[in-house]
Amino acid sequence: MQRMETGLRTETITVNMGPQHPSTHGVFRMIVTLDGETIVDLEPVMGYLHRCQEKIGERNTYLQNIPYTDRLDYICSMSNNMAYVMAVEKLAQIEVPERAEYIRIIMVELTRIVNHMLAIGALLNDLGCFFTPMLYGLRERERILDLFEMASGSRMMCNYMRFGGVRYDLPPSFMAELKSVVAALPAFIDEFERLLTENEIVLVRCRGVGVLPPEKAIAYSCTGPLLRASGVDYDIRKVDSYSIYERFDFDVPLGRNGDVYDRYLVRIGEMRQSLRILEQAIEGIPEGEISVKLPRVFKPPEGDVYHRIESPKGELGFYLVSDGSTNPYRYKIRSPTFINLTVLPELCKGHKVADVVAILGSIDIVLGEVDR
Amino acid sequence: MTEEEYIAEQVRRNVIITTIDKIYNWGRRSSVWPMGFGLACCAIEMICAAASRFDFARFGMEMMRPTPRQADLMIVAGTVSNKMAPQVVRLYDQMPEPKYVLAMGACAISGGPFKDTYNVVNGIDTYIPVDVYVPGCPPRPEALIEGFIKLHQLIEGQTILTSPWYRKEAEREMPVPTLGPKGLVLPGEDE
Amino acid sequence: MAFLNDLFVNLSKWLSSFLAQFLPTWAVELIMMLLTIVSLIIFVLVTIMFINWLERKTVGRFQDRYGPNRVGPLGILQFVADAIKMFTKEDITPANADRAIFNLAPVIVVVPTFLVLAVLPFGRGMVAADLNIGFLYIVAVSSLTTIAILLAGWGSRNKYSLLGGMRVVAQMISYEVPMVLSALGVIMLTGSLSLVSIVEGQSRVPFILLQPLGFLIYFISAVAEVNRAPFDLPEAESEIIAGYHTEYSGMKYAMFLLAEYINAFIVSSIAATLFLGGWQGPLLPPYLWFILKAYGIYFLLMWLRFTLPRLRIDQLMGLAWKFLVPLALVNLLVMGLVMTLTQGRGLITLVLASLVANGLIVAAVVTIYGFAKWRRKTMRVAT
Amino acid sequence: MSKEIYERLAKEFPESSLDYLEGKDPAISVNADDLFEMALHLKEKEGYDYLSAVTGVDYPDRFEVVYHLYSMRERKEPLILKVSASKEEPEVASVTPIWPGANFQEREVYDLVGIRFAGHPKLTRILLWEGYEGHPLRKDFPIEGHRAIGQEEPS
Repeated sequence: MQRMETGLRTETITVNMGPQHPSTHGVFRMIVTLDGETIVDLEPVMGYLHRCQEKIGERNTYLQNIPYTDRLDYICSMSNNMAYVMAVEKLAQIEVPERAEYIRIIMVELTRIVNHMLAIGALLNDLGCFFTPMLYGLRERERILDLFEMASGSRMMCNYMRFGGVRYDLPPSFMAELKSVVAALPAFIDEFERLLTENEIVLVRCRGVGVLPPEKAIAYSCTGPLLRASGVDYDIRKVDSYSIYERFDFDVPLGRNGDVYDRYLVRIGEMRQSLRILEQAIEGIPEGEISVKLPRVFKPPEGDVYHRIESPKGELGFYLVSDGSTNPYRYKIRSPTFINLTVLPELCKGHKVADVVAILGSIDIVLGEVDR
Repeated sequence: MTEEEYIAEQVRRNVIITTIDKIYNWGRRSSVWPMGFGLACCAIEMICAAASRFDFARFGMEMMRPTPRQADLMIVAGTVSNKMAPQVVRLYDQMPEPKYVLAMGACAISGGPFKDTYNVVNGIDTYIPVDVYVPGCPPRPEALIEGFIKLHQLIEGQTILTSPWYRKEAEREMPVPTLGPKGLVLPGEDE
Repeated sequence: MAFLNDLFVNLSKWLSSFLAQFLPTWAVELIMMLLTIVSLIIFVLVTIMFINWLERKTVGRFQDRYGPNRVGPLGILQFVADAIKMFTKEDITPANADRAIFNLAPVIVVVPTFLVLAVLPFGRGMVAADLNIGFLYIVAVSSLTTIAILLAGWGSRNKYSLLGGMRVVAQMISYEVPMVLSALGVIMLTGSLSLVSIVEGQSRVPFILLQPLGFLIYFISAVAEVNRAPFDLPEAESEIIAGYHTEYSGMKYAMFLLAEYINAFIVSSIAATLFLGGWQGPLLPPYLWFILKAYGIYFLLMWLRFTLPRLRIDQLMGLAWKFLVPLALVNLLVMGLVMTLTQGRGLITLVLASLVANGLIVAAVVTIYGFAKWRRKTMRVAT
Repeated sequence: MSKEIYERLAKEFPESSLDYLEGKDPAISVNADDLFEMALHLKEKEGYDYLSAVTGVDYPDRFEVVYHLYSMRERKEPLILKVSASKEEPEVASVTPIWPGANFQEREVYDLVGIRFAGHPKLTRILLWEGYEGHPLRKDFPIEGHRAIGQEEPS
């Protein structure tokens, strides 16, 4: 019963977006209360893809959990692998050979590029771009997936990393192919930017929409590009450096206004920085062992451990409790997008329906990770 | 009627019907519009199948309809959780006949790696009839396209005479399960 | 060549004189009228088939794909297959829908499209009914689409449909104003509302040279009128599923699809008629020129659709009322001034004067816009 | 690691029973009653502005909630708080008023482990649905769920 002063009696309507909705990126549901086209209230509902990952993690042995981590954030399986194996390595104090570290960095940074391509494509899809930017992103993604397939044998669910290294050494032709992909990608990112960055409609749709002030971003535990677009310089690769990231020279792109447009710019910037890391990794990768020998029955010592990495979507952490047996006692996944979603209702209030999908797209969720 | 006349009559009728069938099936086969509906990991491979390298638009399938009312094919791409299963069944019921279901990936077929856990349905064929199964975890886009071709063959083999969807008595609506305190409950079951 | 130029006109003349040998005049006229209608319907169906195929192939090329290529050569029979499928599909009326309205809407939506075709001049002498108020008629009839879509949105009893229906009403009513205002410039130039005389008035120079701004405004509002991207809010897939036709299936949905494509084609042909000289052109037969120009503009529509993201509803309304309507009014005013000042001084003076005037308007707009942007920036710094 | 903070905290809250737990990631064990006060102190005075993760663990003798704290602005070393809750009536104070980012995580812990958070603005199930029996991440809950307890597959 708003706008009584104008003499018109209007009522709010409740619209249910999802779980099957073209732009909820899977099976996410939002209960939206609308006044005309303006959002009065929004309630996220999740759990439509709850696959009991944490319970399964307790049933499996440590090794068996690696393929399950692939299916968390199914766009960036490599970085999920890395977070989990590093947590277990921390638990069992396993040293990783130099070459394996380099291979991991190469894979994870490729994954970051893949993820940001898809994230930008999906964001533009939500803005109504009729798939074109999305398909351009997918076209380049295929080339990177080919690299994954060369190394691990699988396109998406790579299952590539092991405790103390990686599963297979790189095939002979890998480095040449990688070099050509890395050489070709800047041109693609430039093309993307030419299409979108100065596009007037993209600007009016994205600037000033879904503004997240830095204090709020920190209070709501946001991580990843969502946090950095608000101008908070917090990249775990820099702050809490893991693996061999301190050897590489790269910048952390930051936004200023914390709106949808800045998140887009941060993602573009991160793709360029990942390319820088890749170039340095190609230069520096040594020959040598790719993994250490572990006992056939792997039993880490008792204790609990938390390890986090900067996954493309934010802070991905694994909290493992070991009771000294072959399976984890507790296997907790701290997924970035689940926690980034906490701030969604705050971001959306007062905006239009069309902005909700843009804001959701700019948070870049993957339901496999949200619901686990 | 002599035997020859009878045979001639039958042949004539069959010629008409097979010709109609041919056109009818050709039309349906060449324009299978999937519902743009992804559940989990497999949805990404489904999108890849629509993208430049694999491009299922070649078969006239790129019209991904966002609403079940305009779709012909439901690609169950991913794990169906207990919470999602009622929605999937309802979407199936909302699709107009003739409709087809393609179960994509191990999860939709049997529960896959998540089989026998407390919130995962062990295969969507528990609740809705599935026409084509595409195994894999996730299936590669080539496998999905192979599944589409199998679906085309299935449609080719159907005839308008015996098709169940134009008959009044054939009720193809599937019962929608509800969320009970211990899992999914079909209507009519205890608790 | 002359034979080809007037192929259809001569054909109809020959046929009517042939029929006149056996039949009374009224019967001949009736038969000719029916034949015209039938040929228009055939034209519509062929156009839809072709447009649908063209659009799907073009989007394929835009996205580095092939597009349909399995049915017929290059997949050209794709729409036939789609039609067979859609006509044999189950027709669902949702239990909660308002039955009468729900079933009426798809019928109403195709009527205006066919009515508009009656006054389009496809070639020299190729017009079903040369109304002297042709343009007014088009404006009046095509607004019927709004009602049909609102009915569809309301009758479905679905919240997404309702939102889509409401968006359509707001959008189509808003954009009709700049559309008509921009076309008024053309009507001022010819002094006639009849489309045939508008085309004939462009025998020496197409009006786009006199009215580049008018063409631009017309084109933008026409894109919005037919709900094409970047103004496709009523059926915005990523926001409100499929908008007003969310609940429609089978044949009824096919009706909406048909109306959508043919409306887009019609606004392209009207733009070609008003600004590009319609069927006027050298060498090729007139009807071919008409079709080429219409498809040229249709290609622009597709190009926009596959490249640009969508506007938001408030930005959409702002663009119409705060930008296009004032601009169209200014354009009209300036056009009137130019016409009065250059009266009797020949066509070349008129063309040059209008180009200069249009250039001045654009320069003014750019200046104001740049100034506003600069002010906003300085104010942000100040705060 | 967090030894100094532990000592500072112990000085600040003399009457509460803090404990320093050695391990790969040293942690501080906190009494459930003092959690809210201490969390507030850590955020306001110590600069721990970022709550990374809230985890519920079902141990044989107790429930435990683990908080992973970081400081985004001051980049301090991480701090891990552990709070025990009883097996019968597990309840812990909610830290959502202090770190709004805990909202969904506490709902998740409530949903899957069954620990109640007093003072949470909306403590409902988040991944499973309202009315579901049991809390899956407890050790006495079979992985097959209620299907294991003799429920037939629907045909």
